[in-house]
Amino acid sequence: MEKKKKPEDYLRVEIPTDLPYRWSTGPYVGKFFAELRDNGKIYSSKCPSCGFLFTPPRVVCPRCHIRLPMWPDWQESGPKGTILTFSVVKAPFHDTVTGRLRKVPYTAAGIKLHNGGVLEHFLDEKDETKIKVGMRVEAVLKPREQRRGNMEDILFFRISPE
Amino acid sequence: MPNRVAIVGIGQTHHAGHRYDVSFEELFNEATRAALEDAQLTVKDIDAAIVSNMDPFDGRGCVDTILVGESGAYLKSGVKPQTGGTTGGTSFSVAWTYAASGLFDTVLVVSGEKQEECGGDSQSVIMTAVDELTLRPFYTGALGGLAMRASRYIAETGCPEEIAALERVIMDENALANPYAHLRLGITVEDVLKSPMLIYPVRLLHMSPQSNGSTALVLASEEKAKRITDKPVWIRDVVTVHQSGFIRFLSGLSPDPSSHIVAAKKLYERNGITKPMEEIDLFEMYDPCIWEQIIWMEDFLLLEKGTAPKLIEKGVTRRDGAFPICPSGGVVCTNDIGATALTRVAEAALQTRGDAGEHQVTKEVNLAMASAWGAANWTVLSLLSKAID
Amino acid sequence: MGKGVAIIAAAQTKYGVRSDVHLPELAFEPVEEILSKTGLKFTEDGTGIDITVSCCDDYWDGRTISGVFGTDVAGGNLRHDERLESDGTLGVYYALIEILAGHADVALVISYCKESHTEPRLVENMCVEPVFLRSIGLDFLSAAALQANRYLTKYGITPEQCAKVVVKNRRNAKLNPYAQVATELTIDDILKSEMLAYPIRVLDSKPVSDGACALIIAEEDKAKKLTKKPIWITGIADCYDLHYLGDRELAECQSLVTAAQKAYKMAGITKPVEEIDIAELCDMFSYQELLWSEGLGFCAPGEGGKLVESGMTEIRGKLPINPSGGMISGNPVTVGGMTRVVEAVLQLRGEAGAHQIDGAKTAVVQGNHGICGQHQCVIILSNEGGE
Amino acid sequence: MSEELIFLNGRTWIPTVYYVGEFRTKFFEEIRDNKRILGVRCPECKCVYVPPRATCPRCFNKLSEWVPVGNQGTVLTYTTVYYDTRVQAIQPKKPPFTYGIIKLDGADTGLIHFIDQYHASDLKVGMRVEAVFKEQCTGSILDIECFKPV
Repeated sequence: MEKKKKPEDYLRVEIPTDLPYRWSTGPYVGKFFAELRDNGKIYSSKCPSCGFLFTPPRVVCPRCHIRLPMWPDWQESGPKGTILTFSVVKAPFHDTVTGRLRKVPYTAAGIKLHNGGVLEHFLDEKDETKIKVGMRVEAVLKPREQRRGNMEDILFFRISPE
Repeated sequence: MPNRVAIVGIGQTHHAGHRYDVSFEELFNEATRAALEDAQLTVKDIDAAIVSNMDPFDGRGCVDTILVGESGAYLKSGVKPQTGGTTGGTSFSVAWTYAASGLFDTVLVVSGEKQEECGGDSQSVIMTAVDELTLRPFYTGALGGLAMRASRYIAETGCPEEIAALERVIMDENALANPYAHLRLGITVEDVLKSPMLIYPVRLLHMSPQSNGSTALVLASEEKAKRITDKPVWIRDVVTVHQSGFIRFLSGLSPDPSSHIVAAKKLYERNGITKPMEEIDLFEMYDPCIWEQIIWMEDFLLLEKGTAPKLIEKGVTRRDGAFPICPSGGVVCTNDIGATALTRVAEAALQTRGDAGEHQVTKEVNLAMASAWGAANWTVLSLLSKAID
Repeated sequence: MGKGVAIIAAAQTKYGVRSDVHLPELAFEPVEEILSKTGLKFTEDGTGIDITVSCCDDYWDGRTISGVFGTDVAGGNLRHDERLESDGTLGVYYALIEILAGHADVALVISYCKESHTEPRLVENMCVEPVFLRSIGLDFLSAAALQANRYLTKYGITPEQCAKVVVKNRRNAKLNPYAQVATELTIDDILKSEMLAYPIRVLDSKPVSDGACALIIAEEDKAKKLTKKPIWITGIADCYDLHYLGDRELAECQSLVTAAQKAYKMAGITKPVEEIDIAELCDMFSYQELLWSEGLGFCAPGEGGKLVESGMTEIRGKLPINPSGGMISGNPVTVGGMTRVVEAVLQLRGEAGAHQIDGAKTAVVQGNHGICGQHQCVIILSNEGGE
Repeated sequence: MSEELIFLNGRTWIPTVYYVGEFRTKFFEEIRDNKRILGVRCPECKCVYVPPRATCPRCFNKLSEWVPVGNQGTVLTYTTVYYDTRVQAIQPKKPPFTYGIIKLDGADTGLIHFIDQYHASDLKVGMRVEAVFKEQCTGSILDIECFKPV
């Protein structure tokens, strides 16, 4: 029987996919970022028809299919909230933005914000046994001078002392 | 009354962890040839070709145009659907619609994936599927969502881990009988229970593998189908239900029903099915993880929550059971993303025709169902039958 | 065709570099407009929109399964929403196929693309066969230049004749409020503009563009109820050519010829120049309007240059081509073909405003997808008919 | 509008790798070992394809008959590229450079590759060119360095 070939025995052409993007953030998420950066505030918008809360605000309600309110018809939310779901990421993978392996572990959580919708962000706790759905958490922001107008102006959420 | 359409040709490649031996184009061509051969047709008989994959896994865009020479689409019609994991199901639905339109009599649909060409890191590809402005930094991998659903199910129903292990072993037994399946392991319940935990409660052996392969079908309108084959598999209906990625995700415990339930209800209502488990003979489900197979059994078959584990224990889902699920071994044994959902339809059709070989189910199959899952929990649900009406 | 199918409403965004909006917001603009125009809703009871068909592309959008965000815009939540990676004309075709198959009565078709947020040449390089073409850095611009040179050389088409297309279309664009670039140019301006890839210069090619379109397509009975001015699809066909450019005779466009012949046959058109009042073609590059004109049978092969010189294709000529200004005045890829449909609908409804062609009854639209117009789609529209 | 626009920089980086497949590998081996270009012939339409592929796109026959084609050929068309893709170098050569579609002697289809000229006066459709091979072959179409005028 023929000796089994190894992957490197097969001819291949390596050309990475490498595409740059420069995202416009628009009047919804963009304005949310500006308020987060300039005033340290987290805003949500509410569908006037079904009452669903969107954090950050978005253009259209998926259910009612109507345009959602624009600034300034938004409501201030958080910084406190509760954990709705969470996941501790342990397996590294290539971050498509940096092209490098993501540092693990990290915890991502869906946080139901006080007076707002659900925001996905980091949770400052990597031990899953210490995290429970329903726990109260609080947003920790970067100092004003380090904020750039993106999601990472919030450093992470931390579990509030009971 | 829409025009009737039948599956008249079925073909697939071996689905494998690696297909270094062939190019992407040759892989799709293998399945295309197999389906044409099965239908005893040549490429000249084809009016349109629906060609699809999930582009970034293969590092190519516009693959319908790249594959023209290999799919037989030269100087013909066609289009490329892309709906993530659902792609194969969507492509089947699109091909069904083409063949029912009266504009095309014979339609080829070929879907596939050469996942090894993304450099082995499918997580990074899926990272680009989430919102670029607000979600990418916090991406948890495809596993996160599956694990959350499974842990919630366990919390709600008390389903023991042994049930998942048992069902996984049943799938392995099926795969061992299916020469085209990728993972054919010969594992025991013990092996599954001891396999490494990825994210609680999902273990390595619970998850679908990364496969490479392609599947193709030839569809034909009623008159054509009757001339082509004496064993047509008729397409009763196909239902597609998408849902918003944001509302599902951002509402966490969403008040909205899952797209699987909405699709199943619509399919049963349109086809006068009141007792799906009695009226339908088998189900090829898109089960990305064995836990999902258990949970979605209840969703698709409109069962009461927590009843699936008992059915599994009783052997209902086995090849010789009352309601076989994934007699091919399912997605937990084979997952070449673009092809996966089309393979479900192909396998359901083989069973309906009685041509599944060693993994043919014991009972007679008159009505078979196949599902597709992908993107933001999107669903395509297909119903196939032996009889035309 | 088994039954009449008509376009009952059309909407488009203003084209340009739309840094002011995120992609879903751009896509929602024409959808919002078309819903408010028609009063249609996403219902399940057969009184509204049955299916949405979206055309967009993962690499252009920078997002795997780009349709995921499109679902919200497309009204796809818990509904039937289909997503194709192709030019918008193929979306129109698929909506018609859904209707003819009896699977839907009323369809919303949308297409969107934001070219300005990425580097077009890099995206196009992803869309060619990797071992022989991606490896040498080929993209759709350098490929088009190979086609242009072959076409010009084989038939003695001159750069001046190509430039004349640009002069004509950019002038037409001045009459179209949705057009991106509307400038009075001279042939000299074009011939002196920067050379990108011989023989294509900056002004021979379309600018980077963002935009979106929406259409509502319905079966005959519903179309008649929903609008007083349905625009009937009387002929439609698509066709693939081969991928490797060296397999094709690039100076011909076999797939367009095939698609056009099928579409004309379906529409009962035997003398295109006599029977068609207006044509909207995807002129991403100036030579393409000439080459596509030949493929559509407006003149004999190799006569495209003379066709534009004759003045026949001017806005007040016998067969105006691209009175909207064409893609060369700025439309994004994947959207471009659907923009042509929107423009043809406006013309046939008499709603095109300053660039209206009086009395236009029949229009032909051409869309394409892939390298050097590899996948072609031809649509014949008419304001007369219904079967 | 006085509202400031916020942009985010993004990127899609995936380590894609493309397998040539055993069939087409012969094409690259022949270049490496014998500095010779091969095509494949369709048994039905007799068309000789370069680049090679395993299926005749017209007849759909499986192709297996390798035939040597000339290292010289005729330029069907060419373009000299002046633009730079700037952000990342997908272009293996620095502009200005020239692509040509070259119909090699004995082949029925054209191969796209570089022509080592970029002055308009040195280029002509119909001109004869010859392949220049690299010393070190890695199994890529770039093992052909370029084509130069004969």
